Amino acid sequence: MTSVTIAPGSADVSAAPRTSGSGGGRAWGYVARKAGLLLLTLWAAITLNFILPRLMPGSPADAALAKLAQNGPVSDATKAAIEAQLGVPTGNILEQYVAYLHQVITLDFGVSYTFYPQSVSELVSTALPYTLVLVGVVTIIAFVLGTLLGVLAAWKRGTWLDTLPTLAGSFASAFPYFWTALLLLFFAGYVGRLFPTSGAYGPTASPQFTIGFLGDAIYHAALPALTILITSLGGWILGMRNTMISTIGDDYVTFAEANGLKPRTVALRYAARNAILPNLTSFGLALGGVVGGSILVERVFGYPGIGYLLFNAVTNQDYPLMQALFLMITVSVLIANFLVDILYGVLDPRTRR
Amino acid sequence: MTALLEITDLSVDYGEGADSTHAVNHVSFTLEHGEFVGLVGESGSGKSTLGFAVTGLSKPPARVVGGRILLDGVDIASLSSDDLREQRHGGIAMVLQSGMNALNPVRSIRNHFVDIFRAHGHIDRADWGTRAAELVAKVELPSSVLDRFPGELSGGMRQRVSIALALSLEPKLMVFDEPTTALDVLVQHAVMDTIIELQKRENFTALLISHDLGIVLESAQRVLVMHEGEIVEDAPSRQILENPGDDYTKMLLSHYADPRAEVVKLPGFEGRTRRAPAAAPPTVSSRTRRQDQKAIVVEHVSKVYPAPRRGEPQVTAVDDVSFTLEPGQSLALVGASGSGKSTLAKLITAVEKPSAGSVRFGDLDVGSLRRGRFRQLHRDVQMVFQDPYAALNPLHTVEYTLTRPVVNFTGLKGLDARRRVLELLDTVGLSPVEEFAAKLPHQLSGGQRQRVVIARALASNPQVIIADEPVSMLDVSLRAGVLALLEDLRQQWGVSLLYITHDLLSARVVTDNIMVLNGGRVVERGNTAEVLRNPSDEYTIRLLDAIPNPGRRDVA
Amino acid sequence: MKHPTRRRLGALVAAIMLTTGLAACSIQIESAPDPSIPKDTMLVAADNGSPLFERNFNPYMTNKRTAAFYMYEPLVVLDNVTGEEHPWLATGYELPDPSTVVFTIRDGVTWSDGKPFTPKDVAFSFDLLKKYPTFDLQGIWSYIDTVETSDTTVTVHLKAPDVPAAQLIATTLIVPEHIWKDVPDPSTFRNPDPVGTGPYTLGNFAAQQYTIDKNPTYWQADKVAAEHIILPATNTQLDVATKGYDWAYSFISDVDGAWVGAGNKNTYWFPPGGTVALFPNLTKAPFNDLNVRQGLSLALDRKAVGDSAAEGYMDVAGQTNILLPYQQNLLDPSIPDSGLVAQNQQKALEYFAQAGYTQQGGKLVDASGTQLSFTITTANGYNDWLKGVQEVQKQWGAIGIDVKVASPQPAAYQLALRNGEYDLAMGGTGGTGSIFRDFNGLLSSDYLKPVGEEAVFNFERYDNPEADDLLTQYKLAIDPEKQKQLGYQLQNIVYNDLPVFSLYYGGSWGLVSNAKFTGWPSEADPYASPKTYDSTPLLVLTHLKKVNDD
Amino acid sequence: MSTQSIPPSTRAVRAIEEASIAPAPSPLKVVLRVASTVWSNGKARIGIIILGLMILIAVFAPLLAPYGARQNGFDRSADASAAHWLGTTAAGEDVLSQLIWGAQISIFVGLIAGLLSTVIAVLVGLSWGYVRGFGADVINFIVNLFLVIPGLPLMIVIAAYLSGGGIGMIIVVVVITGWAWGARVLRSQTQSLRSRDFVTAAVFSGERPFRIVFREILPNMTSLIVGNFFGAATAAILAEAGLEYLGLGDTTVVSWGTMLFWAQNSNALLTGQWALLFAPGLCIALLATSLTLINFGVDGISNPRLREGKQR
Repeated sequence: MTSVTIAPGSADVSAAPRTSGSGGGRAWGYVARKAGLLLLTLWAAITLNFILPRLMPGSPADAALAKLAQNGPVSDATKAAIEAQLGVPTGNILEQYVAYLHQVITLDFGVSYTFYPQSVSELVSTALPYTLVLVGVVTIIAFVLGTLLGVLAAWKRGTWLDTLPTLAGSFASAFPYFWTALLLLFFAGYVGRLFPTSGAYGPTASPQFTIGFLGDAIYHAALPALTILITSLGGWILGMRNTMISTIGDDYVTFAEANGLKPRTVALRYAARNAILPNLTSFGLALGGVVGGSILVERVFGYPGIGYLLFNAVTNQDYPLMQALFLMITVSVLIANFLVDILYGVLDPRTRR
Repeated sequence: MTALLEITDLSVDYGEGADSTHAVNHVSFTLEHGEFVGLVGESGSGKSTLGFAVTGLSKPPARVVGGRILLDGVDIASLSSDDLREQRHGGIAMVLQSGMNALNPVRSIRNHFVDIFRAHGHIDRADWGTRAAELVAKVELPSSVLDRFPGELSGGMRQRVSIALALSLEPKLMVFDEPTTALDVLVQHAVMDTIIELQKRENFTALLISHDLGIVLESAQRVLVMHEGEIVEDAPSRQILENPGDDYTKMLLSHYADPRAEVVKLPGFEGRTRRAPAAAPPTVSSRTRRQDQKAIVVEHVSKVYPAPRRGEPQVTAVDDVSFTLEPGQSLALVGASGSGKSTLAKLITAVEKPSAGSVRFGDLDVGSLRRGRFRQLHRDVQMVFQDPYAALNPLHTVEYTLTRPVVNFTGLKGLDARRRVLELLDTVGLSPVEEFAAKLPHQLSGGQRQRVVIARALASNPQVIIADEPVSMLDVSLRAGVLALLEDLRQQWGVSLLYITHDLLSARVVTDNIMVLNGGRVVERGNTAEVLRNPSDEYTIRLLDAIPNPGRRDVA
Repeated sequence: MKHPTRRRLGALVAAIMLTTGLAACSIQIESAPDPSIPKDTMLVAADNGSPLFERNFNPYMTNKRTAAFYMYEPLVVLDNVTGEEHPWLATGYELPDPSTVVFTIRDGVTWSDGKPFTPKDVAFSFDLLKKYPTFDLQGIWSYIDTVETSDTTVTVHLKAPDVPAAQLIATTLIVPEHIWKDVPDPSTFRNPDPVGTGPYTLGNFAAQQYTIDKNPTYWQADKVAAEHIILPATNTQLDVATKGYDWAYSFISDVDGAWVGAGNKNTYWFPPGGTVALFPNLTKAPFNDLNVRQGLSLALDRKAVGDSAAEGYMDVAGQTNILLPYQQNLLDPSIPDSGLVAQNQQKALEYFAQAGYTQQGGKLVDASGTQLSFTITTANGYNDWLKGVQEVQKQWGAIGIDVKVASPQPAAYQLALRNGEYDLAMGGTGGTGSIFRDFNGLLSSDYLKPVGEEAVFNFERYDNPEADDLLTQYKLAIDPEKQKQLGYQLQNIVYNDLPVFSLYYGGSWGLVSNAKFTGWPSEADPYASPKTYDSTPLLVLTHLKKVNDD
Repeated sequence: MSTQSIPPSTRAVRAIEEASIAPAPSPLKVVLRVASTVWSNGKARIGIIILGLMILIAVFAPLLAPYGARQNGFDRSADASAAHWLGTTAAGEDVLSQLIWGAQISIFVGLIAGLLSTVIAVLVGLSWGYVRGFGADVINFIVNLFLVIPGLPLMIVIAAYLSGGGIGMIIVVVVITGWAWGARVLRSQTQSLRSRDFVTAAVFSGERPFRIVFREILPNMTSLIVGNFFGAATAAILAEAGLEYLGLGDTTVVSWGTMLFWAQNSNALLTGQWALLFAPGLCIALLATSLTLINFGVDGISNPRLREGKQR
């Protein structure tokens, strides 16, 4: 008997051969499923963002008054003037929710209490690009670099190429973000005067797409970027090293060696290629942490991004701004996670089944 | 003519210094060109370690500590890693035990071939596609598999692919390390046939490593028997079969028999025939037979699982099965994996609910039993699991494991419960009982664990034991003991036995009646000996054919 | 690697010792002015971006760029440190009766676009505030009935006799009618290209920094020394100390070491800008008992509280609601020791005894044996206040009172204060520059609200007909001497009746450099507050002199 | 291991002497085994030593600290001297004393928040691993939501609203944002364990579901739970420091985070008091590192491939 025997009616899914089907259709199904999940999660995050402030005591106008009152008592007229300027939400909770949803969809988050008459959307849209570029670029650099170092550490396990990055990485990733930032600021900024200490570009420049401006912007982003890199690199090294060590023990790596493949092929295309998959999921989830860390970093460096704005909003009790920023950060992370999911789908043929 | 492979005084240790163990101990043998040699041994005998050492794949903590491995006069152990890598083309190739996991899940099959071609450069880039198609054809796969990913192939197909990959190296020597162990019986058989065919056609030298003397004798011209790190016998297959020299070989051989034979003899079952149970000496302590014994009645039971994925058909695991297990009776349920036999066991034990039909135990309607009422059923219906390693919680002592059902079902407490536990251990032949009671599962051998599992099943003094492949994970030499224990329990205690297996030989020795399942349906039933000796259904015949039988093939 | 663990541990220990060793030596920051900034240009930390600047020069918005204060001027500049009035766009004002204010408008003033400044602009600006109440942050239209103009004057008729209101109205910033009348919606108008009467006009504007240039047609251009002023959006204290700033308004720790020590001819002046005080909730026992208030007051070491809060840079405040020493002339000389209350625990305990509280086992207990216990509420993030409260907690704890501290977010703090839902609360009082307003807000029963309803002033809920009577008289008093006498009486009420416990002065943190410009307000020459916002900088900017190269 | 089959016993049950009946061994052994596996890892050993030292410092702070945490009245912003090894703060407090006292809060918050989020993770993870169908989907969704929502911004927002809650509030906020990861890991482990034969066998032994979960499944996840605890504690320590640094915690207590907050507020860098900024940060980093290092050892329990040993 020579034909391939497949147990009929097998309930064992993994053993049954897959009918070829329409690979494209399945891929789109995967994307659609992930997109649906994204929308659902977005809705939940948006609603959470609506509920949170309403669970808490104190009205926004009071916050604004408190600030003024630090300089002296505030009159009734002043209070009325401020409340009128800010536009305090009205209506019952359901109406507020509907109005809120409408705001979110039209990206109209009202005016900022602190920076009146600037609208929240205006503030957010000036700040968002800086954070997106800073955090986005640095995180990707950190992920790629950390993953490569992790691959190397696992492949050369037990040597200094393993021990050094592992120990240094775990130590550096235990640094509080803001502390690393402060040290860099002080030594590289003020004592060494190597890098600018605040801002996203030179004081008199204005944003434009020229080589000169981009260079200036990169120069100003150097310290914040370095901070994020130092504190997040270790995590990627460790994560990749550990999954890589696991995959190195897998049979297909042994078999690839038995077949005499070149060590580089085995390390990269067999071990690392599989080890990167779980790390990719962690990457998506860790983004939230990096964005959080960037708040502290931006605060220290006076970097005009979302984090600094959020800090301002929180200290000024600027609720509309705070809500919009939290939403923006969450939405960005959700979308990044969605993209990571899609990338995962591209990299792992099993998800397309 | 010089030997292809010459192994002299090879030793492999695990670990370093004082903690090291000798896995392979001063082993020497040779392989000639074009020979098919089997290497047989039970788990822990060092056969796989030897295989890895021969192919230069030893990984820490395993270390080659002495000896030479000469392939065509070149010592593999002394090669640099680069030279070793290069010699893999035209040298030694290996097919791993778990062929299903030997393929990179994120690379297409074609790329697996391409990687090898690129690494050794022995095929022109222009010919890569045709060569790959040729190779998969050699293992009887269509060239369309080249564009598949491993996850899209069945286990058997994947193992064939890894054979084709090994073949693409144009090796002089192919080492097969348990190439069929993880596969289903019928698939096992087909893959082995392919290997034998290939070896004849391609004329490479083959070293087949297996725990199964049956498979080895069926295919190899010469057999090396390994035991505790040493080769205890090295002889042509026929000689091993007809005139084994070593005691160990003899013991292994004694566990093989043809289930179709008129009389089946296995160690522990000598002198017993199925017809005259009273003649056998009692092997378990007696207990009073339970008077109110009930039958298990299964009527028109079906089980349908929802489709694993949208757009695919639902899965019918059990399809309209009816039978009755009378008190004291033993019934074998046989079939290949996926035949529905394990699902049937779940239905009888209320782990799953039938989609249609009914399962009754006496007055108890098992099919509609609520979760909280399971004790009612499990007091009388107990289960022995397939994998003794998985069936015991690694953190609990034997005593804890056995005390729980004693407390739950008999109401005994404290010292009374403990006394009962020790009795149970004694019943299943684990003594000194106090010593075993204090042990953790990892301190026990496989056979001892299975005895603990059986003792646990006995704790509630059950009327029915359902044994799901109770010996398939055990070494051949340990199987007979466990089977004998089950058989004695049935005879002495009047426990009825539902014996689920794919192994027809064991079904033959412990059961009176048999049911053959295929695709969830009963295809054949009757007296065990009669059905096996005169099978009428084609599926039963295929199952019987798939059993490795040293005597079946004409050994060259 | 024989003992990798040990070696790694060794390296770790070495690293820690090295860093600890480094930590032992301190590093002095030096100021290094940017050489590209010319000598006639001033670098000022006055305006903070969010963190970027928005181009908003609408002087009536709270979030305008600070430099709008240097471009738009009021009729009268009121200096809140000395309480002095400086005639500005008005050459003066008089009250023919307590319900009428007549401003005489300065002649020869032009807008920076060359158009002349007229009384019509003043009336237009007042009207604008009426039309857009959100602009009326001072609430002047709660006093104004009507406004009339003539060629040289603006006459304001008040709804009721109220002499002190004149001052409030006079500080309104004036905008040009010819530009603002065409603005479709002034309430959201950001006035990106400001035209004012002030000493400066807008130069280069970028989101991280802008410059303002001297207005060549300014009506007192000869007094303006700095040709340009640079205002960066981020001014961290490190920046201020290291980058050669000329003027900053900021509290800096260890100002002698960090600011003066940084060189660049740095000096500082921290005059009082208000009184930081504890408001007792007078509707609640035991604070409604004067004996308890006396006991609490005498148990305080106000000097220690002020030192904790402001690192010793601010003076202890007298129990009079008057800022010393710059308002010394307004202080009732009969009040002993300028109103300073020294700590006297013995006497404090005597007062407590009269209120029925005695010390038992180190605890101050009432007749039933219950310890006197209350909570001080302060706002989260107001760190100087918090430091001060902690010191108060320690001092009152020393005589056996159980003091707890609550620090809700500013919004919740403000709500608690206004609703009277607290035991004792930190807060600021006085410092407006107007004696009347300082006391009116603190004592007037006009503002009295029951607990649970929001009060805008008089948070401690003080209710005293005598004080009300004095305040009413004040509104009618045009004669400064009469006002002064009324002030004396109000001070005595605060001193004797303790509606509030003054602690220490809230500082006006002026940091200046004499490297390029001199003539900054200082202890020796306290002509104006050193703050960089509001209209007082006009006083400073027209007072500075360039340092000569030779 | 014997290769001979063990012949079924024909012995009668022997009389069992009462004396030989000893109680079954305690589950303490399991814990000890875990501990010794962790200790055998060199990196973990360093971590345990650092953590142990820090806990000792925290416990014996009253004996070790030269002054009280809030004791002031010394020179302000003084440099290091014999009396004040690390100088003084802008408020005239002894930095070394604050550092020693501050260990209490940081370690307390880290361990308590780590413990609480682990407890929640275990409860959710276990029940989630047991629930099927719609319920599981709902939990899955909630857990995923908490996983992807960026933690620190959420913490900041919650802390901004829930002001003045002090240490308790910080712990609550850290726990709210920190339990999801553990729940997910423990859920998949629960699912894998509950399909094991020994769990089914426990059902056949007549065990109640509660006992199955807590005696059969839970003990087998010890290493994962311990690992999750150390991971959560690390995150909690860093989060606490971050929140306090931003001034969103209780700034009246002395912890490493509030030290940094006050240092930043009084511009310790500017006054040259950078020991004040450096030392608390280093302590936070060391504490967090120690937990991370311990987890190297804990990883080795659940994944033997990660155990120490030269490979390749």
